Amino acid sequence: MAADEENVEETQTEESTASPKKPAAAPAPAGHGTAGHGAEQPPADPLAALTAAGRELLDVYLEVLDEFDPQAGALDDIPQVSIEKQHVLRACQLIKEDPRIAAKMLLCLSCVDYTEYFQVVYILQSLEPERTLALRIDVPYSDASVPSVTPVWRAANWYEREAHDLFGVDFDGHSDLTPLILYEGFEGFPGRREFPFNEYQEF
Amino acid sequence: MTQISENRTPDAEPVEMLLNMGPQHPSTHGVFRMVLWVDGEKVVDVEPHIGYLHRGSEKLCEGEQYHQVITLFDRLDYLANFNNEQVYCRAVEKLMGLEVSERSEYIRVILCELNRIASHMLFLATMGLDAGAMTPSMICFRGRERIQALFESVSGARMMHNYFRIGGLKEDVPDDFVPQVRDLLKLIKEDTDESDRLLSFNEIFLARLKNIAAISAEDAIDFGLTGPCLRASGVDYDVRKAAPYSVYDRFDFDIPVGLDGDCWDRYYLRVQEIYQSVRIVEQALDQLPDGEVASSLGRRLIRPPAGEVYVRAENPRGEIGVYLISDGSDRPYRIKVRPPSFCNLSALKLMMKDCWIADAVVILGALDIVLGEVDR
Amino acid sequence: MAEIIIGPEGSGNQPGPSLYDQNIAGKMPGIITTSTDQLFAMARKSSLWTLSFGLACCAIEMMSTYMAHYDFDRFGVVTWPSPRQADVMIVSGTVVKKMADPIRLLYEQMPEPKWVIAMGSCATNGGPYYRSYSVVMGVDHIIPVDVYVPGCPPRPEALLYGILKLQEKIMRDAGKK
Amino acid sequence: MAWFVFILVAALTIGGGLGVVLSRNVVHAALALLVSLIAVAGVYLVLFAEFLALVQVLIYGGAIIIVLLFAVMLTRSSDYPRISDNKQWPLAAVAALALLGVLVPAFVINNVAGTQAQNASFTGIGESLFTTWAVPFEIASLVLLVALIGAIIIARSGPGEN
Amino acid sequence: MVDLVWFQLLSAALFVIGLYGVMARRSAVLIVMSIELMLNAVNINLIAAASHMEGTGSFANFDGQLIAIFIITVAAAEVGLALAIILRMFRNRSTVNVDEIDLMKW
Amino acid sequence: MPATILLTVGLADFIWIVVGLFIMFTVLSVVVLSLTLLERKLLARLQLRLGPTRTGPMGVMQPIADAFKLILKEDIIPASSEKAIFWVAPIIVVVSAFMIWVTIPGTQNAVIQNLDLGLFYIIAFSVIGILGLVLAGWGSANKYGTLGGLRAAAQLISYEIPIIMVAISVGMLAQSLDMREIVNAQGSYIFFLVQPLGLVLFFIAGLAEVGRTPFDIYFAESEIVGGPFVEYSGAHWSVFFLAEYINTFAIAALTVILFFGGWSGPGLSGDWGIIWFLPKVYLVIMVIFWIRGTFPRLRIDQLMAFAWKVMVPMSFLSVVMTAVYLFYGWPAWSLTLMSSAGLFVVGYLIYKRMTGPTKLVSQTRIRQQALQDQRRAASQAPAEAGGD
Amino acid sequence: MFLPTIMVSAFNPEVFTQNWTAVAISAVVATMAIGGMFSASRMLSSRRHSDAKLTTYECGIPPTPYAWSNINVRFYIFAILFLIFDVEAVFLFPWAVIFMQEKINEANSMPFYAMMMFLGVLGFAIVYAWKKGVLEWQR
Amino acid sequence: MFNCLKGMLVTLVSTMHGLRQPVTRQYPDSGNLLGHHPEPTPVKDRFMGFPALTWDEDVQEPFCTSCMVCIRQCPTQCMSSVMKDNPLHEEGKSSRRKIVDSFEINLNRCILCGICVEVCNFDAIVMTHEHEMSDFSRNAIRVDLPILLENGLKFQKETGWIPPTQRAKVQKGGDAAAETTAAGTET
Ligand code: SF4
Ligand code: SF4
Ligand code: SF4
Repeated sequence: MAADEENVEETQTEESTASPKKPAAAPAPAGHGTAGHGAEQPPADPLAALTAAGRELLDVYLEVLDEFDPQAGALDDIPQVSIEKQHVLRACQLIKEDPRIAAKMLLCLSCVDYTEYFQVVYILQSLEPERTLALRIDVPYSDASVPSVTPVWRAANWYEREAHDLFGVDFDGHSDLTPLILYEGFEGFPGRREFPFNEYQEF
Repeated sequence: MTQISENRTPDAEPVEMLLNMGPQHPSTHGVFRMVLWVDGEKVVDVEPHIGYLHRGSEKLCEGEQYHQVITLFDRLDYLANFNNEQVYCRAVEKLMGLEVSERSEYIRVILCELNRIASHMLFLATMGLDAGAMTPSMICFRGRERIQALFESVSGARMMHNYFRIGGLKEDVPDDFVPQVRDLLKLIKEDTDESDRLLSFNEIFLARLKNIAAISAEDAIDFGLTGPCLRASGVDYDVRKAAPYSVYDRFDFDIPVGLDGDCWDRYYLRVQEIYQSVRIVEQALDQLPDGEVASSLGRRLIRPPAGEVYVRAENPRGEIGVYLISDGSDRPYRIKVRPPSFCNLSALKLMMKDCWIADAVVILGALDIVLGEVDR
Repeated sequence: MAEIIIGPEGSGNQPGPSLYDQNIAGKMPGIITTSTDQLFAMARKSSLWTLSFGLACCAIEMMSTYMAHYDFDRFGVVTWPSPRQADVMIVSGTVVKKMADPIRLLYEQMPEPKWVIAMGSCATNGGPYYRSYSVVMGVDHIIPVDVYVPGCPPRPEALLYGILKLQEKIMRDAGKK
Repeated sequence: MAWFVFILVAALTIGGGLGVVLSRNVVHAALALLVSLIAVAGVYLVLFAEFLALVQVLIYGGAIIIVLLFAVMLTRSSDYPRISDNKQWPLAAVAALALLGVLVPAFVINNVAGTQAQNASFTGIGESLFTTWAVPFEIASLVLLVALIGAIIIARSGPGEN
Repeated sequence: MVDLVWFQLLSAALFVIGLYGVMARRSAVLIVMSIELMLNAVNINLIAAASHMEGTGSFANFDGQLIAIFIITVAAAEVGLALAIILRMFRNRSTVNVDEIDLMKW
Repeated sequence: MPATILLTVGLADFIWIVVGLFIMFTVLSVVVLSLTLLERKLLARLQLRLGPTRTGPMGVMQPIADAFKLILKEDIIPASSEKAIFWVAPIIVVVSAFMIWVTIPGTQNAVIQNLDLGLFYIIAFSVIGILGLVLAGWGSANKYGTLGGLRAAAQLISYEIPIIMVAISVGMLAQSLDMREIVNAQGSYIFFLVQPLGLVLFFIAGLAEVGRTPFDIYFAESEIVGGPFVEYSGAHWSVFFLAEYINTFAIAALTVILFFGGWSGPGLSGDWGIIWFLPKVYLVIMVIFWIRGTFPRLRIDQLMAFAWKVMVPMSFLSVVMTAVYLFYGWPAWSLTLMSSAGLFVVGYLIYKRMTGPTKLVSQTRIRQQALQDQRRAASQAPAEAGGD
Repeated sequence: MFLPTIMVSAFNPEVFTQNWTAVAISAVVATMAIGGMFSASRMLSSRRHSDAKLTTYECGIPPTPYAWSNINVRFYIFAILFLIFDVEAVFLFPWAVIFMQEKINEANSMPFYAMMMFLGVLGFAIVYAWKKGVLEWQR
Repeated sequence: MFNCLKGMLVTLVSTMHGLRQPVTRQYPDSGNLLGHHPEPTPVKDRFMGFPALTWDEDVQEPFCTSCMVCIRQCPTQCMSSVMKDNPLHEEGKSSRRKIVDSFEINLNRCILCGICVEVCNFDAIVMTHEHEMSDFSRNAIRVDLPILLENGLKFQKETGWIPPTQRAKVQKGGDAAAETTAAGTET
């Protein structure tokens, strides 16, 4: 059905997009690698973008999560901590319950595919005072499973299902990882980098 | 009598009926589908199904150049196009450390607030329709049509504007923009007043909405509700105040909050937010500076430095967050959107505990979801 | 669902006869003269009831068209929630693969004669999402389409124009016999 | 003419009645009952009892059928085909026929010939009802009350279900 | 001109049909329906008799009709109660089959 | 009274009845067409729109086109439906709707057949119509249909009671159930003046009977997508549509006959009274449409509670009032007084039932205000502090 | 004026017959008209069979099976209430017309008091139902 | 109850208002018994309809040189074009060395974003006010060069289009013209 000239054109145009861009203007960012993974090759000072308050918060944050061997970092101007994935549930409980942070709200749970491993980034929000935090864990491709944080925040429920759908990351302890947004019988994990673009799954 | 009930066999338990609403249903606001377990007229449980509008935007964004992504963001939350464009542009600007001229910031704020009004008007309209009243929708759409006419004269499109640029705007607003907007605000107020008079305190409407799906602040926070749905529960959390972006810290406006967190609060809060947005736009018009609006990048291809940002903004439906990772090439490495309606919708199960079938419609309507954003 | 077969000639890619023509051609006895046929067509074209059915962004513009400023009612177009009472399906928005089955079923559930308007570039062609893994490249891959209304989203006037086109088509089809 | 009407309504009545007892689908049985009851109203009309005919339509055709339909809907209809008929239906048929055999001769033999159908006017019914029949009338109200109370108590959710 | 006997025969036939239904059917709801048929047969008989009788007193020939009205009243009450009981039964045993309902087990 | 011509009708009369019925059908069809057009036009105007304009001059052909189209449409009988019931339900509905009109007079003589028990007859047959809706919902074997059918049954039977009661009190006032006598009895004063409560109850219950907003819950489009009609298409569906409008017209006509003196009016006599009658009816219908354009829809429990806790007791009261007034031979204004008092009670009950939310709303407003003030104060304080 | 006047009288078999003939014919004619409409539609409409078309509509999802049992018993109670009040109306209608005549003609106020009692009893019924809470529709 | 009645008052008032002037804009033509007259769609000045190519009146050739910039930048890849040597350039009439030979836009897929106009360095493409392009088949809305040029020419004529690069020179006059066209439209 789709094998009309429409598709022929598509492949052509796709090639043309893939061809090199006009050389006009790549605003050359000094001090940054041209390619690679933002988190893996940290800029000179990972905490450069943090404000003073942010640094303070980061210190508190590290203190709270002390037992999990946290790595300090920053997501631009958001204080960020990386921990091992097996601690995540406990850590999240701490983050939510510790009065110094009290991140009551899970703003965003995002999964990023860095081709060799995933990163799951939790962006958290405490309301009083209003502060934002990030928590980051690495998940290897081979063992793509993370403890679910649904016991901590119910908001995580759909996020995790979505991440499971799109990336194939398993969330241990999640009650119901049925496909949320993909249709039944969909093959593959479209969120992953290797998932081809023009994959028109005929149907 | 008591004996009878004691001897009940377990299979005599009334079986609930499975009632399917959506994906094509007049009041699921697009292609949302929910499966209700109903017992008579009562909803016992609900199972939401989404993904009927999953267009793979996030994945597509990875294949588009930075300026092309704007067009996709336009279509994410298709009722708040300017707001979406703005948050994306801010994300890239933040990544690149770009400064945006004052005038563009003001124009962005004006347009975003107008878009918020337009979105809320559509909400009022659909809320009326869900509750069975037709006329308010017409009145609200009259207001919305006026706003869209303004948008058209500014950006050239009624909905998918593609007007904001990374670092500025596509072009300056037309010369008569300020008087036009001032006229428009008056009309908007009139329209809102009219629909407010017509609907908000109508006894039937109140009876339909009041005390329906009331959720507490704790639950709301736990489910990650944002925007009017959270504020209706009494939490005055609004990104425009909590972490002022753009030039929002220069305006004097209130954040209306509800009390019970029920559907009527969610509804009325939005009515009030329209007035607040009008206030913001009025102030912004007063303060609107002169200056250049075009992006300093010109037509150059955008290659932000490698890095990642998370940018938040207040959309009509709640807090939108854009988590943008760049690897230094001309296309984003990954874009993750925190869609407000996605989280708002996830609390549906909680809200629809023990409601009527008729309430289910109203509850969903009061959440004001946009499927384009839920499914992305 | 599997047994629903929609022939390629129906799938609007070629300007072939639509499903509607074929039925009438096979069914209508010859005694019905052209003028009655045209009378019927006039009744049909002035009372196009649509399935209230919005898919995506285009649905918002479709709603605008129903509302006071454009007033679809002027053309006799009203909307009914059930496909059983609908004549026209306005596919307004992106057709996602997950949604394709429901759309096909809804289309099938509409009584004859029925028409489809593909509204917006998504419905005609995939639009901005044509490269996406989950989007059907045009609703004519699953159901026959009579009128294509391009635009993203089409202005309400463009949709009205599409309805006028459909009316034209209905009259033309009736006149052909 | 009167004969024609009578035969028509009698046929409908009997046919409806047979439909009730023979149909395998309980909803069809209800429909047949409706037909039968409306036809009985027709019989009343042949007898000049117009008020009774309307009462028949209102109470039987409307209310009782609706209540019956509710009861059918409230009970699981998937059960019905399975349990439509008893095994003792031949016995029932024999019994019924026997009764018919008794009744028909009785009626035929005791035929009161020569009398003619007469009207009972609406106002006459009213007058009679509220004077001579006043006590049964009051009792009827009590019957209704008791029926209502009983129905409420029985049909309401039991204590375990609250 | 229809004689009284024909109405009586009609009523007899209806009554017999009702009787058969009551005895032969197993679904309680259908039994109730059959009972309604029998009641109607009685009503036909009453009204026919009443309207074929020469009035003796001033109200004499209304009596049949009035009794019929009372029968209808009682029938309504009966239907209401009977079906309530059936519903109750159904909710407890999830069947309306009279054979399966052993009252003693209640 | 020996009846020699029992159950026979003269041929002339017979023909006259048949012709009259056909005339009635035509008139009713035209009325239904006009009503659909009127509804669309009026609603459009209420909603700042134009309504149909493009079919025929000013859209007057619109209903005809709709009707034609519906007949030309395929009608689907779903496979899983109970076919017999599915088929028969619309017929029951529309036939009972038509049959009511046998005895609703347009003028003294413009009636097919005047019945002594007119009012009772109308009520008896309108109950049959309810049955049709239940069967329709059920026969379509659709969940929405079932829900809709049940809702229809619950709603219609509940509102039938007030209608019956009000009809009885009107019958009492007129001392007759004959529609013509009822109108004639309003020679000195129309019953609206003595029984305003009855009018309000009748009108509200009538709205509910024909399923007009705010009582359109049984086919609520935004909830159960058309309820009992969801599976119907083409001619079958149009039959429901027809019945709905005939019933609307009947309710309006009954309202006019029972409370507004029917065709009586100054200046016209005899059959010219129809010139008074039709405008009155259309006015009532326009009020119905107006209400439709304004109100949202009730929920089923609210609707039922309203029926049984307000409408039924009040309609009982209206019967008792009328009886007492008649029995003791009080002057007419006393009934007016009592009835108005009853009306106020209704108003109060509505107010009380709805006042819960209203109170909550006002509380919400106050507390919102307080919160906002507090917040503003709080936000100003740090700002000042920061400024210092 | 433009229609022949129809005579009204107390009871006249002729009028009676005419009345109910009209009613019966109206039913027949209405059924015929609707039947004619259906058959016209059947003849004129274009139709095309497909299995999917005959499936039950359920918002675009293939219909799921369902059981009947779940309809709420609350509906039934309202039906009973309706039945009771309907029966009551049967008594009310003749009463409404005659009680004044009785009083005037025969100085008999019995019907009035009888009915007041009747209404009192039924009033109690509704009060009872109210108190029992069946008029509330909780579930 | 009072609010209900108030609501009825509101609708009544709006009906009265609506009787005088409903907001409905009659597309495609308004009319009554006495006849119809077309009502033009009041699009705004900046309205972005479907893209079209412009025609250089000075040298009677398209502006487009088929440089493919727009084609690459289009988010939906809905265009394609072929370039050829410009015969007029060889004749010395034109400054364009290359010229478009064929150009096709699949307007079905175009999302009216205006990016092509923005990136074109030759003022060769415009967003016209054309938006009524419905057709009966999918491929009927793929337009090729002649139609594009025709549409563009129409647009140029209607709006008095001045190439943006030259617009700065004639700023004042051009804007005034734009004002007058916009004045007729209602808000
Ligand atoms: S065509 Fe455009 S506006 Fe319409 S659904 Fe697709 S993306 Fe949205
Ligand atoms: S339109 Fe402009 S950008 Fe596109 S090919 Fe032509 S000259 Fe180049
Ligand atoms: S407007 Fe956008 S989508 Fe359309 S051709 Fe131009 S760049 Fe492509």
